[in-house]
Amino acid sequence: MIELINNIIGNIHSSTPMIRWLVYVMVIVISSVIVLSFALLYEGFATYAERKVAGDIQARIGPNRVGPYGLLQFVADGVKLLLKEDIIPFYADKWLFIIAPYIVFTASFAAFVPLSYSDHVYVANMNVGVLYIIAVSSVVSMAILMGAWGSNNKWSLFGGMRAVAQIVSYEIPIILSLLAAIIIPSSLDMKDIILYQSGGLGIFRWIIFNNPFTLLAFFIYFTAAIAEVNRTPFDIPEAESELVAGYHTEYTGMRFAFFFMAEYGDMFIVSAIAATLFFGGWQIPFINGVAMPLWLRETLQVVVFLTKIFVLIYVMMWIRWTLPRLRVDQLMELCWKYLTPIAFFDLIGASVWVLLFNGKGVYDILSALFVH
Amino acid sequence: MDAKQIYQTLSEKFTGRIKQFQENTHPASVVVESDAIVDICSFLKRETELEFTSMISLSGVDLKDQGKMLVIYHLGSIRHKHKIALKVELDRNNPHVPTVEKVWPGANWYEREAYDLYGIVFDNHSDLRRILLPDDWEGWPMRKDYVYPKRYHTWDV
Amino acid sequence: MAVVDERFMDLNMGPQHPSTHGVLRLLIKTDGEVVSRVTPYIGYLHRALEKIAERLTYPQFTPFTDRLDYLASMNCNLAYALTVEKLLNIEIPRRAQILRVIMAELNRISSHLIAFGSLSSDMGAFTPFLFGIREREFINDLFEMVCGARLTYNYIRIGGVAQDIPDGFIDKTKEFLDYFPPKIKEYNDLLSYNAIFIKRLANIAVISPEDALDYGVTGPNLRASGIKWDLRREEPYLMYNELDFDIPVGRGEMGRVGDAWDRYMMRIYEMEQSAKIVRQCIDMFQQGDHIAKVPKVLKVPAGEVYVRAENPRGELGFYLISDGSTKPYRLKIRAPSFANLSIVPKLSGGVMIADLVAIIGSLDIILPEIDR
Amino acid sequence: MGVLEDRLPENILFTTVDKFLNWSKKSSLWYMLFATACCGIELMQTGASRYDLDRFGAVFRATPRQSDLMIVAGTITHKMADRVKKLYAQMPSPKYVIAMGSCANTGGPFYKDSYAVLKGVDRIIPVDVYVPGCPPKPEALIEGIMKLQERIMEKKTLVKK
Repeated sequence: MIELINNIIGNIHSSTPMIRWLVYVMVIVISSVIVLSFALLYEGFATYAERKVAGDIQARIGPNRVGPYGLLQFVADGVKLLLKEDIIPFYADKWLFIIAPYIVFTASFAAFVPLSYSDHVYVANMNVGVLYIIAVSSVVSMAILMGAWGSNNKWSLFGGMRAVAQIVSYEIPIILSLLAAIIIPSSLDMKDIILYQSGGLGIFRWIIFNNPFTLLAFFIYFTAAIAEVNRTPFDIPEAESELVAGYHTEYTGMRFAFFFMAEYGDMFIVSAIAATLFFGGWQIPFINGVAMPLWLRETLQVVVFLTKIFVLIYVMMWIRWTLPRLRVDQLMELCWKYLTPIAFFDLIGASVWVLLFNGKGVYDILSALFVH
Repeated sequence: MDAKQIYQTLSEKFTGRIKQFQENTHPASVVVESDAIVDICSFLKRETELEFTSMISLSGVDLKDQGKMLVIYHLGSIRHKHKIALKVELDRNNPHVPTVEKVWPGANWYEREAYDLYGIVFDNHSDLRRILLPDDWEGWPMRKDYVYPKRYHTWDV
Repeated sequence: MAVVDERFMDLNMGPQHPSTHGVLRLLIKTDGEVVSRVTPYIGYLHRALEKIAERLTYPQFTPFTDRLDYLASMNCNLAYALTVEKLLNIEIPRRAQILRVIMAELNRISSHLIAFGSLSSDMGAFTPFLFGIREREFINDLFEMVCGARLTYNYIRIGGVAQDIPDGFIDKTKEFLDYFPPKIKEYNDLLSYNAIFIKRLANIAVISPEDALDYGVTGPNLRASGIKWDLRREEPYLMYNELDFDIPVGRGEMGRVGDAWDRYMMRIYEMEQSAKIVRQCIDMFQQGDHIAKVPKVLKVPAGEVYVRAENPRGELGFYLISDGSTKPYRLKIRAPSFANLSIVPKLSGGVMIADLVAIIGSLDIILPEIDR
Repeated sequence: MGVLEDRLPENILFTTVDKFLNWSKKSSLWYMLFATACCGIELMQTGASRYDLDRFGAVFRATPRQSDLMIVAGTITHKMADRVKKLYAQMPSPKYVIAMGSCANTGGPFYKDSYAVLKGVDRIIPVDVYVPGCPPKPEALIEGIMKLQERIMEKKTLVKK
């Protein structure tokens, strides 16, 4: 679909600037609508899935009365939140309070753009894709602080301060561990990274199996990523038993929904990065897709990519409903005393590996050994 | 040590300040002068033979017919496993007794409670405020002649 | 006007806060995350039980003791019945005694389950809470069999118990005793020995034995500080002197003796012991009356007694002054949580806000008993 | 939605839309974690494994700002009453109140002899559904919630009243 639009743009290069401009706008609007509706649909189902997974772990059933199997639960929740009264507390800093949820949501939504869902399905293929996502999702912390400050509520402020401290700190191990993975394909372009991981039965050339350091990098990344999206055991910014609801304590209705959706959006993004950088993105395991018709291959690739993401999201939910939460100083200790030094070491290790073996992974080396 | 011996030890040490020994209560109680309560309590806590390490409970009692207020200290010892009750009789119109908060810090809240419900004033108490009822509540509800209020803030009681 | 200390921020926690276990209000002076002073404000559930006691007859007050500590209604019933019986000087039939012990110990288990669960949810792990409730429902079923109520039983009456047990109760109890001990292992695996949980609780809010005695702390909290003091053993009532059970004391397994983890673990150990007691009681069962002959209009001889019993939360004492009429002249309730909470200001200087939640949770206070 | 509320004529389209809106409101009753006394334990047990309020789409929220339903579970004393009013005011409309248990309904066993208990939470905030019992069984609370759902379905949002 995106390909199609790209083709149109290619064909109209000769036409007048006016039409070209119009088409560009149209393309942006259409792709935004597609991605937005995908994101909203995903977020809806993610909340449903979270409740079902929680129910499963906690010997409950979870939603099952609203629609078949409770599947319409998120529709009801969404519409209800839309209908709620919009309260802006009297002492709130009105402007900050109002725009914060939108910024949070925009930041998490913007990170959907450079993802590569299959060989041909993507919104924009940027040569700085990974960097872009990291940059954009950093805005979240600023917006959270805006909302927390704007609420003029002490609990919110605590939540906001904690969130910023946490997100800013954990960005370091995230970036370091991503670097350890990125130096293998030597590209920031999502598509390049995925293409690098083709072959090897669709599994063994995944970057996670490239060398021991990338394997370690994945675990560092995943731990830090859970902290980045504020989920248990790192959910101290909205720790329910301590801070009531943290930075969104004062938010009602749709504004709260934006924060809520942003959390699930962020989960998708961090999982998508992990899937892309460590698990071969949309590479289909064990099946050689070259012989397939294009539509089948593309569909399969999208399904495989989303499956990888959802497995990671499921693991996050599983962790959330199992572990207690850390204290704020222990959280910082984990980041600065353990994750960051290990990530540095890991990055150096990965670099040395690349130098020593000329960028080849374990699979390449072993297969080269057996062939000769 | 049983209650009788405790009473004897006390009456030897604090001659004239121990008023009465009541054996028929459970645990047996010793009625003492209100001024002497702090000395007696710290003696009871300090003395190795007695070692009343903790104050189990402190209760106020309103003896309206006799025009008196009682404060009853239930004391217990973990090591010697004995109990005793100390009683202090106060004037109902102006109940005053020194605090034993310095002896057992746990007494702090019990005394506040007795103040809250009976209006018994504990002299030298560090923080004598109402504890259970709202600060703007009127009267001492556990007194026998307490009349229930009709309205509180904007609603009927 | 009060002078505002600008170094500290006043933070109001409660009376409606997820982790204050009811309607406790804490006024916290904080310097960032660090708490400098805590002032508890209680009385939001002051229902004037002591005044009510003076206006009702002795049997009429029994249901109110249910509402004293609703998590351990049986134990409260028991302590009240023991107090009145002490003045009445009546002999309780053996069968009633056994029944009382069974109910008291089952209720101890169900109360500790809530303590376990609520502490875990305070620590951010919600799942163990639901596991605790799952087992609690089993005990609720048992109680529902004997008295028809799930929470406020009014089963243990002056002179014995309200009615004899129905058919099948013994079998169901045995079933529970087989079902329950493996669950304790599950709790330990899931929560007690979880690294994060230990990190959150070990060495937090250590109560020294001296402090514990000074503040009149009793029950599991006192035993966690290393003092072996259990009224079931020290001042045996009913038939506890015939039963074989251990009294767990804090050993400082994960940190110092008397820390929050020790206090938590006392409850786990005590649940095991209670199950053991119930099993012995079932073996001792014998036929007989379930209630002694008590006159319809109960006139209690004049006198003064203070009777105490070991409740799940510590020493529950009733100080009863009778003037020989049908109504108590004065009934003072010595509630364990009242003393246990009064130590909080002492414990919480210099801890973090998250620790404060751990302190409240590990002390296992319950508000109706504090406020009465 | 303030612009459209109570403005539209009653016809097949708008009543259907109304029905849909009501359905969404009733299917997502997030209740506030507000428990004062004994009933609070039953409320928790209702939300827990065996009864599982989440089946009806009802989950608890810690903050009043995000709750639709306040289940007043337990005794409200005079000291607490002002806080209840405040919490109710903090909830965004449409908001509903269930008075759970005798104490919240009328003061329950404390009606006659207690000086400190508020005799019915309806003296300070409007109540939609009363659930009797001391404490009510979880089944009773669930029925109360279903009664509330029925009442929500009868309400009109967009259509002129």
